[in-house]
Amino acid sequence: MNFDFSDEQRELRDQVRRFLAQHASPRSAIAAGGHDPALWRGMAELGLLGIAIPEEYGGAGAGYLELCVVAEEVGRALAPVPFSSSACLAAEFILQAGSEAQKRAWLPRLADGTAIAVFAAVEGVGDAAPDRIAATVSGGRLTGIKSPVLDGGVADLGIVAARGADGIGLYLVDLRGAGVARSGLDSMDPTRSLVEIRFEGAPAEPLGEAGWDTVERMLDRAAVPLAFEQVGGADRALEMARDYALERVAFGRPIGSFQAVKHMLADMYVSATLARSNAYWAAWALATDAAELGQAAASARVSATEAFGHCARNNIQVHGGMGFTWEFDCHLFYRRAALLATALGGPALWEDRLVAQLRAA
Amino acid sequence: MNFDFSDEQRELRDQVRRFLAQHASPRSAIAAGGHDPALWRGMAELGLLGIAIPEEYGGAGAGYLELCVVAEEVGRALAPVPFSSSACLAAEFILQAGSEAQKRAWLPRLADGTAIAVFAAVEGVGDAAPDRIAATVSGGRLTGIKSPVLDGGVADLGIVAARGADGIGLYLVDLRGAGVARSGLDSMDPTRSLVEIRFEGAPAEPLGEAGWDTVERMLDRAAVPLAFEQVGGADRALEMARDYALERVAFGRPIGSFQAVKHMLADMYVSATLARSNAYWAAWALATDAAELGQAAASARVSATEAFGHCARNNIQVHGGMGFTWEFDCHLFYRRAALLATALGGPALWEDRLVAQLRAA
Amino acid sequence: MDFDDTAEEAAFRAEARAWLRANVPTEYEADLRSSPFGRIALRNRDIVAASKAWQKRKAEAGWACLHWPKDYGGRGASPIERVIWQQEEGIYSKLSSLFIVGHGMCGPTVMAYADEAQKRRYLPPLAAGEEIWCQLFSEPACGSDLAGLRTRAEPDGDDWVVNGQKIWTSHAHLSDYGILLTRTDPTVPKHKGLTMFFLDMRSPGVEIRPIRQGDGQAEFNEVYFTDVRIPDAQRLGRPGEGWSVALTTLMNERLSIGAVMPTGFPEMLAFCCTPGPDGRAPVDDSAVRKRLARWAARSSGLRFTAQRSISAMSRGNMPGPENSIGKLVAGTMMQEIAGYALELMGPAGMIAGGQFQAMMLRSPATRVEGGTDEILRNIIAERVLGLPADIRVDKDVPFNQIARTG
Amino acid sequence: MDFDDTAEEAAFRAEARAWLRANVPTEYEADLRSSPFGRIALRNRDIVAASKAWQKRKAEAGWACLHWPKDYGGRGASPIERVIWQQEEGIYSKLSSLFIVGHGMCGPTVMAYADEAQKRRYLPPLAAGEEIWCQLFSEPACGSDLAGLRTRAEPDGDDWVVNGQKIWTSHAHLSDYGILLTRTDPTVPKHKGLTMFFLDMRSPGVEIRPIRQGDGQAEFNEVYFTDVRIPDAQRLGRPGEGWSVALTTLMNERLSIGAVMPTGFPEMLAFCCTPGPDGRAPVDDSAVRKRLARWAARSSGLRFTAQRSISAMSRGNMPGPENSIGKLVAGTMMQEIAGYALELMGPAGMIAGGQFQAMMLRSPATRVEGGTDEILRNIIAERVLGLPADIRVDKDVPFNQIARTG
Repeated sequence: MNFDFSDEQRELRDQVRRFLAQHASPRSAIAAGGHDPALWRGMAELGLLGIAIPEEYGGAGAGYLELCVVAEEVGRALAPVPFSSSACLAAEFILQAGSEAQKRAWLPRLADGTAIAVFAAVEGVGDAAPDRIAATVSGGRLTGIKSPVLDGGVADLGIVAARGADGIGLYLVDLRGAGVARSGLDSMDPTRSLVEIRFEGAPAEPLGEAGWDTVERMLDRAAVPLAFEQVGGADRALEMARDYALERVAFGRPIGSFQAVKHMLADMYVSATLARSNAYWAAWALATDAAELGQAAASARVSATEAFGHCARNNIQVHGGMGFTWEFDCHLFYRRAALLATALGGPALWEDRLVAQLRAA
Repeated sequence: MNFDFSDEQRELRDQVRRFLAQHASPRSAIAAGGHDPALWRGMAELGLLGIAIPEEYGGAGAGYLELCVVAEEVGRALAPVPFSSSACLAAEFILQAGSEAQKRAWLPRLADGTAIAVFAAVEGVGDAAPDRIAATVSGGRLTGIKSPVLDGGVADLGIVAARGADGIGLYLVDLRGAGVARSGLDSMDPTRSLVEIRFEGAPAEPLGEAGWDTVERMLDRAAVPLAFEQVGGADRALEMARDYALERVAFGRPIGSFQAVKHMLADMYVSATLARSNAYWAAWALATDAAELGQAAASARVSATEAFGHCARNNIQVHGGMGFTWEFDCHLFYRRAALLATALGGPALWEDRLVAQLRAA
Repeated sequence: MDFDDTAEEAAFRAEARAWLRANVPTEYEADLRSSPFGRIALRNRDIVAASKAWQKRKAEAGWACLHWPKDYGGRGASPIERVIWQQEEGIYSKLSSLFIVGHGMCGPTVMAYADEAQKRRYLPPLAAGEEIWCQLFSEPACGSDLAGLRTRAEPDGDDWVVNGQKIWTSHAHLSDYGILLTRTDPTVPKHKGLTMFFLDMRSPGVEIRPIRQGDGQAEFNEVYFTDVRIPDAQRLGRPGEGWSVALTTLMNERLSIGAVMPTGFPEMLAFCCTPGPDGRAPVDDSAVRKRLARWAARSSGLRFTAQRSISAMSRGNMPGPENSIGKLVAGTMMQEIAGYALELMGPAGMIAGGQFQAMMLRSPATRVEGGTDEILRNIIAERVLGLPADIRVDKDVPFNQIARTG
Repeated sequence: MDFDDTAEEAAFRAEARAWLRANVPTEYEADLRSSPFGRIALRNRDIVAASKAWQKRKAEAGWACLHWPKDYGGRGASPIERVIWQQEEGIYSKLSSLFIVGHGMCGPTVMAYADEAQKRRYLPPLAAGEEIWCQLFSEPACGSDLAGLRTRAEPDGDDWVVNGQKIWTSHAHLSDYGILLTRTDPTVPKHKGLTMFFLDMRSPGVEIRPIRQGDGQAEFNEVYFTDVRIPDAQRLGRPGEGWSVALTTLMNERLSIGAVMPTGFPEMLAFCCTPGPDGRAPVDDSAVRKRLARWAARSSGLRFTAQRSISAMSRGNMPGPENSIGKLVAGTMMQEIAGYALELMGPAGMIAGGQFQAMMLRSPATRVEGGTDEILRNIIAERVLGLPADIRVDKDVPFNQIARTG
């Protein structure tokens, strides 16, 4: 019985943290459209992009717990890279649902960072749902508009949800190929790109069997490392606020000596801790393919979204006016929290999924 | 333009407050089954029970604003009397919907306190709604079970919602008459009685025209003084907490000097103030029969329920262990807050009514 | 309890309405109505020029700074008349944001502390929008703790020489004059060593830099002072009395009652009632209704709390610190509303530029500017409920011996 | 990260399970399962007698106070073995509530400060449930501020003479012994003048009165001391050292990990999933689902936070103040859940006696007993996050010169 990461996993965490502290610079990525190719290459060289991809497909074959460790550090460093889209979601979709040929074609490239893949399901306002998908595939050609697509500005491959002969299914689409037009959207988090993609007869190849159930099972799996990214962000926002509360003096004493600030920070610690514990549960469920994966993933997602939003908001409040300036990083965490809150579907979707699991249990 | 009570109304308030401070004793009413007949007679003598009943029907003919003034003081004193049931709700129902004969028969007795009337609509779990009413009237005889009936243990007259030939309607039933059996229920607020009433062919006379719309319009009117009763309770709970915070010393200083306590009290003040302002709006709408009465009444009710619950809860918290003893009055306010929160329908009902009004506006 | 005007009030309202009908710049109406939260932009004219023109027109007809004496460019109107004017001016009051600080805070301070000649020189052009004023109080190292400011003013002949830095100054770059709080004696406890001045913002040594905000806007400035000379004649109050002068200024801030802070609720209600392509609107969901109802009640609660303040004022009461409620509730509410709107949009909430996205990014500032939520709760607790002040470790300590940041 | 036992753990679990299967008093199972929050009642037997009998049976087989040394009636087990035992004992651990204070707080204090003969005399019967102990710390005038207590103990020959009053003492009326914190020197600062004793609860001059609670129950007592004599040999620690002895006691409170505080969530989930007469269940409403989901996530968050603590302990770390989270979250959550359940019932929520009504009335106590929400937030802020302590005005002041209530 040991409900914690192993010593090796903790060592990995420290290593990734050091690397990202040195190389991740969210601000410099803003001008570059929300991606840092050099950082991405560095992560690939360390084997982080394919950490959960089996060695036979060019990955490190380490496992899901390791993937979660890296995701947390990406969140904490606010790393401006499409890690959650490509290394967590897309790689997992292809690994779980892809044909042998598809795995061999794409996983090595996702692992070595030479290709970036993203998930494109949403078409306008509202969470993705079967009755909201108008994009169609017919004769191997995809037509429709997907918006917004997270990290879509820097992606090579799209995993696109569309309506085919057998109903809603997933399709692989080369985003550098014919029939694909992208236009940039203004992102709440300028360290991550957001685009609209217009498909006009783009060649599309089915990924796995059709059916929305499959998509949902995939999303559960992708939600786990995403929750870790949020937990990392929440923790860092809490740390920033704590450090500032110790440093900033008002009325002749550190503002962290005022109960209003102390208790705000204590509440942040509580929500960050609950989120972390749920994320650990989900990581265990993912790594062991436990029957409760759906419930654990939804719990982790609900809890992490609440915690990151709460910590990012209060981090600004503790910083006062300074927290609202462009120069302080507080607003970047606040923006990232808003972005991740609805990536993969907003809170209501995960709340409903969680309750559905509880009723079924 | 004057959005406040008049000098005369404020004088009335002071008078009622003095009277209740001297005569209202919630604790002694507990053993007596949740009613203080002596206090009730005293209120009748002061003309408070028929304050909004026209003089021609034996009332003081003062008006709704005055009714609200009294209701607030009843709430503040935690007076153990069926004021909201009899003087606010039942009197208003009969005045608005009753025939001339019904008004002449009952209003003078409600005004002089010789009769107490209550509203009986609910049958078990859930807010009253047309599809939840199984009680029937046929040939002038009522059959069914109403539970819980607030203040039902001390009432002489019931205004009962039941299904008749023309659909759901209201009926006057003599609760001291044949075919009526009451059994006491354990009340969350032992200063107010709660019973189940079993009707077996009890003589019932229609009150006004049938139709749930009518009932809802009545409930809007009754909700306004009820909100004042809640506002009075919230204000008193805040005062108690404030006084205790000033008096109680810990760590060598009044606990009211700690920000955790100060800010808790500030938040209580905020919610009590918002509730009071909404209640004033509703009182104005009731007094002037304004088109926005429905919206104002629902706003007042939502706001007052939130404020009283919040203030009663935090009043205990500020009092610490003492707040949890039977000897301190904190739990009585907490119990009254819980009682009034669902009397006339719970928060969800009033929230939905408020949103329905906003959509219609 | 009634919302009807008295006969005098009705007459005043009719007069205001008639003048407004003939004079409001209707060409800006559409732009003013559609301006997103916190940003007013006109398509065909510079907002500063338009604001000045409208203020000038009002002043010429006697409708500027209604509660100021006529001698100084006002109208000598009652508080209730001022509220009626605000109601009637409606959407066009958005053109006055440039003057809020000058009219609400600088003007009253000048009125209370300057000499007669100065008042006649400076107040009428301020009222008429010909000259813009700003307020130079906050500093990087002192936000909530205003009295901890460090900008030094040292006497030199008939002048004072000022060095230091101010921050969060609205419209500094557009201002002609400013009121400036400085430290003139660091050897006494912090509240006792302050002195207030007013100065020409174009004095040599004044440098203004915009502050880029987390939401990308730049509503505020940093103002640097390097050997800036201010004549002693421009001192407001006696040396060392600056704290009580500043309290006058801040007290006047509270007089801007009747105006309810934006909460985002009307926008949210409209959004939730608008059906999507599938015909369903967010309001069809009971979770959405529950939140809407709570916000609606808070929103009307704020509106009628303001009405009660107006009534209290018309009875001659000063508006009290209970008005701190408005910003405290509105700031949090806007942040909640914006966050929930983004949730309801799902991933589309990630796209910046919409009204709720703008609210989401701007609302953290509302919870800080002009008093943080925490300071407002302290004000309510101490001044309304009578609870003890926080323990002050720096109260009787000479300023230069107090612990400081860093 | 795994939930599986190591080989040793599995062996221990098997042994415990086998013994339990053969020995648990299954006749109480139904009653234990259906006991409402905070009140355990058995239909056919006195709960005290049943509790003592079960404890005795466990002790005889070596399953009492697992982490205590064998010499004092324990088993010398590891923390993780203790957790495994708790998991296996399951519902029957409800029979141990009478001993929680004695085993969790009094025993460890005696173990740390009494002499060897005393330990051998008192600890085994405590472990075996033959003697019940209580803790006499809180006083009417000092709740959160424990060190502000006033009960005096004055030396008189080989005895101390105690006068004063304690409050919130669980099971005082059932107790044989108690540990008692007193003030022996009021002329020194408050933390320095305290001394700890243990005493026979049947000593002359001890009077016990139940406290009637706001929810009608009486779980606690007031204990009055009038010239009660305690032999100096029953002093625990040196005179004046009582505060650090008390900290030992309180620190041990935190060792009761692995147990998750009740939140009311399972009951609420069951209630919301139960259809009414019309076939609709509360969970069919999206507003209900939203709240259920948030509570579910908090509930599992607490469960797995406890799991993480256990893992930390098994790595040799002491459970830290971060465990304060459990009560802080659970107390508020139960109050929220109870309030919402009552809302959903509509007027039927006004009828007392149901499980949620009981929670509603009991939950305010949870938010106070054993540390208020505010004290817990202070503990988290100071001991976990390293923020400064509150400013203490009474720290270096002689106790008899400190301001007091009233």
